[in-house]
Amino acid sequence: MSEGPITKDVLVKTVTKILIPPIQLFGLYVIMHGHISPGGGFQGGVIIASSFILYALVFGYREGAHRAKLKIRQFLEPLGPIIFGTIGLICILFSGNFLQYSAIPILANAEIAATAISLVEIGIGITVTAVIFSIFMAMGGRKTDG
Amino acid sequence: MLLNQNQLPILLVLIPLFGAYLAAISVLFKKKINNILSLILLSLSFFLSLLTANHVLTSGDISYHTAGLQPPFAIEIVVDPLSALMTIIITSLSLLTVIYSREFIRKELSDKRESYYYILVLLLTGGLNWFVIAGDIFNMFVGLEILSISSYSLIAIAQNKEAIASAYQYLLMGSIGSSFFLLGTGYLYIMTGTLNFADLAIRIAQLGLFNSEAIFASTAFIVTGLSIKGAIFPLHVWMPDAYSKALAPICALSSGAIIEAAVYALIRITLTVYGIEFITEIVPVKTILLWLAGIAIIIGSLYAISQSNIKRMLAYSSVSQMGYIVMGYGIGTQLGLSAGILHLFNHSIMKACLFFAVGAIAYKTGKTDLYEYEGMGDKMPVTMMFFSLAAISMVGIPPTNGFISKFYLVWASASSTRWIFAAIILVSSLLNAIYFFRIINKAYFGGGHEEASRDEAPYTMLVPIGVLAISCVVFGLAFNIPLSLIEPVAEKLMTLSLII
Amino acid sequence: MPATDIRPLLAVLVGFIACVVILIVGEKNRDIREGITFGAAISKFLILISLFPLVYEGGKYLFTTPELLPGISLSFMADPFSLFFSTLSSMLWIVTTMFSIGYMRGLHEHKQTRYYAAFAACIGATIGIANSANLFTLFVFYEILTVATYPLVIHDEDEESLAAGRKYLAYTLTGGIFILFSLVLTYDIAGTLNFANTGLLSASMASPLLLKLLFATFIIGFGVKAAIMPLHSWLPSVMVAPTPVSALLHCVAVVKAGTFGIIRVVNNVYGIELMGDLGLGLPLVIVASITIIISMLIALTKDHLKARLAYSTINELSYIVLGAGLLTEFGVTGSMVHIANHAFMKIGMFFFAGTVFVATGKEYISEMDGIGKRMPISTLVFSIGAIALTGTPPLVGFISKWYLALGAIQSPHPVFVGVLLASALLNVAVFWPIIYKAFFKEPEVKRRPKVSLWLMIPMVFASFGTIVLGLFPRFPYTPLELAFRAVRLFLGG
Amino acid sequence: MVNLEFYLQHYNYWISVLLFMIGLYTMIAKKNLIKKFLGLNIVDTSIYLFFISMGDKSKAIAPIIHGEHVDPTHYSNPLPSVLILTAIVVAIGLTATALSLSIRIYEEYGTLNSEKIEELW
Repeated sequence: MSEGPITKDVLVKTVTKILIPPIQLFGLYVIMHGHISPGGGFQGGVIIASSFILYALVFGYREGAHRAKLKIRQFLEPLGPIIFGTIGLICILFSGNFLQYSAIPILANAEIAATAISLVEIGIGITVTAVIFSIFMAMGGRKTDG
Repeated sequence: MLLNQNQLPILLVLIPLFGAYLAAISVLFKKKINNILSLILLSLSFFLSLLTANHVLTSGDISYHTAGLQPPFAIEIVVDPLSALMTIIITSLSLLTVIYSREFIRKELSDKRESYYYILVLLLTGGLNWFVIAGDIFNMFVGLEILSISSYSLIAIAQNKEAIASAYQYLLMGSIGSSFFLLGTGYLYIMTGTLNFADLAIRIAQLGLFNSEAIFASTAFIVTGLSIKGAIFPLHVWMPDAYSKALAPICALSSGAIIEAAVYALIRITLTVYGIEFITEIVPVKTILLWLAGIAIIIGSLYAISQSNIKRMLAYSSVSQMGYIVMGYGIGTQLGLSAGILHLFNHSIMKACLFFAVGAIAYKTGKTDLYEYEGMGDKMPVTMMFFSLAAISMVGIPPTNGFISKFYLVWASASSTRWIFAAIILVSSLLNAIYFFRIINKAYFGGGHEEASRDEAPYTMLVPIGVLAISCVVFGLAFNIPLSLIEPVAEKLMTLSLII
Repeated sequence: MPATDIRPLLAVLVGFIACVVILIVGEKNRDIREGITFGAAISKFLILISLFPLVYEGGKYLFTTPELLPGISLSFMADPFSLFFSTLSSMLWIVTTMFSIGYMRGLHEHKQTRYYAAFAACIGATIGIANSANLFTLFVFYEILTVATYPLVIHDEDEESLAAGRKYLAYTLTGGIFILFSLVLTYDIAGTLNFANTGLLSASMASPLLLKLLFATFIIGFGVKAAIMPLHSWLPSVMVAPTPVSALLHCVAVVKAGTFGIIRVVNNVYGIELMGDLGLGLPLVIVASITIIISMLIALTKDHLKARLAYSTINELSYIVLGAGLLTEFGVTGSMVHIANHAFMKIGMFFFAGTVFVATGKEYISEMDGIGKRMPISTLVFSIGAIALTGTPPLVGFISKWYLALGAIQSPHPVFVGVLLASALLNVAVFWPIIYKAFFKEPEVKRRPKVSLWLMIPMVFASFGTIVLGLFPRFPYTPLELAFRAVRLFLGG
Repeated sequence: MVNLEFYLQHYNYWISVLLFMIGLYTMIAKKNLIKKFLGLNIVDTSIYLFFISMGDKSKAIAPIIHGEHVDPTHYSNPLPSVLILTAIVVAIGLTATALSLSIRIYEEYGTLNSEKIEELW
């Protein structure tokens, strides 16, 4: 697999540059609306990851790895589940069941509880983004002749 | 409050599962922390599983609903004595695996893989716990997939090329199993509109679905799927290849917990969802499995005799031992069910001990073949002693737990006048004797008169082996401890009659 | 009401504790190791002796652990029969230990620690069999005995002994599974496994056919160790083991465990009455009679001394089975007392074989011309044993045969007296040539080999027992007295 | 008697079964490990299709509350979709594992042909 950019076509590069912000924005939108409408962390995360994948495809794997460093990805990957677990455990600490938001005094209000769900969704989104991009990088960025 | 005992079941799942993610993060900051971290987390889970068992025995089954909803809408977790026993098996084995792995993995794997290894073990434990205490069939599927994926990876983590190929084979077969399971779930859902075990059972009975082809199909798919996972003959073909090349602690964990959990799920689903009459009279799952088990016991033992690679031999032995468990279940009486599950418990102790011991020998001497074991009794006396103890237990010599299983199984088949199965079990114990005494013979008495220098395995490996070997004897005498967890459930499952 | 006492269990544990301690002490301190063996043997003997007074008066000791299953527990007892067997084994252990020291050191054997440890475990298991108060406990120790004997059988670790070891395991483990099956079936039928004086089964519990089949599996199971033909062929093979092993285990402990089991099954599981109702005695007697005759005929053809002794053992074991199968008071008495009497006679003869091997390296009868002139005392011991085996008064062999013959006459089939007589004649044919060769042929080498006292004392002791028990069979605490008491219990007295 | 209408009405099942069989056939018949795995993915997809199609009904609307009251019977069943979402996520993990394994296999053996791998074992 080549190390450098896959394409030298200016058109592709430019369109990619233009496309990536809307893709990511859309991804964020999907994540944030996860708890009240179709969507959520998984879907949004994949959308954001696709923008990274697109970037890596067009500008090369090395550039992609530079933009989203392995260390950072490795940190972000487990973050979502940990957020998820922590919120769940906080519910248990307030003598509710796992993920029983109503047990937490602040979240007794349904509106605020919804925000808490968003928090979980954001966590999942982060994880999915990192994981999908990592899978892509792990497979595509691998040297096969070495 | 954290100490609220009703919260125990979810913690059993959460601690290892989220512990895995914690391990994944903490390894970024401090290398080599994963061993300690997983040790702490798994000790905690083990302790909690004991607490759970105690709680279940003293104050009845726990039904836990996440998010404070009511079933069938919430994700329900049900812990009865049997699933508590399963979590004890799972957490104790993974705890011992982690203790054992400290030295073993450091030698076998690179540093980077070492940290992945512990993450995967934690994930596997979490998945297994989830799998055995899930109260609805779909969550069971998710647990199954978590444990499967981590077990594929754990088998492939060994640094030899055969391990990867066998892991791929395992992955293909295992995924078909999971797909079948999912499809069976789909059929159940389409017919009943629910996924919760208790609810499923009630609806199948209420809607009179016992003659529905879709329910038949779901039985077939679920049983086949779980049989692949549980290495039930003739769907065991992935196992010998995978075990002969995988790391020894993984073999121990897999043979001691993973396939056991699958068989447990098989028993649990068929008996709670479909009910004993259905699987006896309408779809003769039990009879089919009973005969397959009978064949498996003999064929597995014969294959084991023909192997010279000890890990491969133990894998075939597991095929035969799974047959024991399924046979107990297939006999179809309460006694048979207790016997099968008791053997499930005992087998996980014995087989894990054997795999650990074989791994320790390979660790010290690099020998994995039966014919290289000469003089091993002098070279590694303690390890070999524990190995022999577990091997004797496999043969079923009293006062070990293998004997108790054998006793119970023969009793169960005799009391239901299925003489042929009593004969199969007894003959199989002779076949076991052939291949286990062959190893003991080689190790202690097989030529090699020159005094070999003692070169014992490190303590971190000896302790798990010893604990398991001594448990073989302890539970051979105190078998009423596991039985106290098994029998109430066996009674409940067998009397759970829904065809009215 | 039996007295609760831990001593029956203690006697069992001594053997196993000794086994562990011996393994720890190891090869480096061999004097300490053998001292421990002695200590264990003697303390075990004393523990058992201390149980005598009460049992002799018709009492019984019992020690039970908590129940494992309803009706199943590990429980140990001391009734006349168990005490009879356990005291015999532990007494002869002392003697054999002494002989072992002479034998093992004389031959500079390897792995002596393993040898002594396994020996201790074997005796522990034998006492466990003797003292067990239910079938379950008996079976547990029966299987332990099987496994513990294995290292002794293959002690030489050469091709021949390994083959013998395989054969031994194949036979005894197969026997074990038959017993296990019978045990489970009995439990299923009766709901308990505790021995009862007059039998724990009764005719109402199951169909006669099932009870008969159950009995057959029991006999096949125990018959392996009791070497009933055609299940005997392991016994001559395991004669490759060191001679003390052959002497104690393959003429007292292991094989008698089989016959002990048969007697227990006949009397305490089925009970003489039920046995008679089902007509199970006669088949057993017929099988035993066939074994008695054929084994002696085979023994005639054997040139290897230990092999000949092995076939003679098969013959004598079937006396015991025959006596048990007669189902009469004197028959059972004779069969029990023969357990002890045969032990004294045969152990001396085995000791002779071992002594000859240590002193001259000879194993075959054809090589033993004039051995009596070179080793007079040893050969005398052998001769006394051989004469006793033929049933000549006033030696012990006569006592047991007397009661067996009385039992046969009491029974509906007095024809079996003929078997006993024929067997006595065959015994003469088997052993007389050896005595003749030993005393009346000229040896090739005249030199008298030195025989260590370690070997001599046990031999003389065995002869002493053979004579004294024959002369004074009804002294207090003799085997015969115990046998009478045991039989009285079995008959419901 | 063949009830054609019955079969036509349940065409979604037939498609799902067909896909299932194609996938299974691929898994068994193809030698290439990647193709085998693709077969597995087809099997999975057929199951997803089966699930989703059974949650749907004609002229149903998405089960989203927009404020105005809608008769719940008009909603399509969201639960199968939710389940399948989970199953898909699981399958992604599985696919990633399988593909990384096949990369490693290719590196070690130099081939992805299952028969050749068995020879090189």
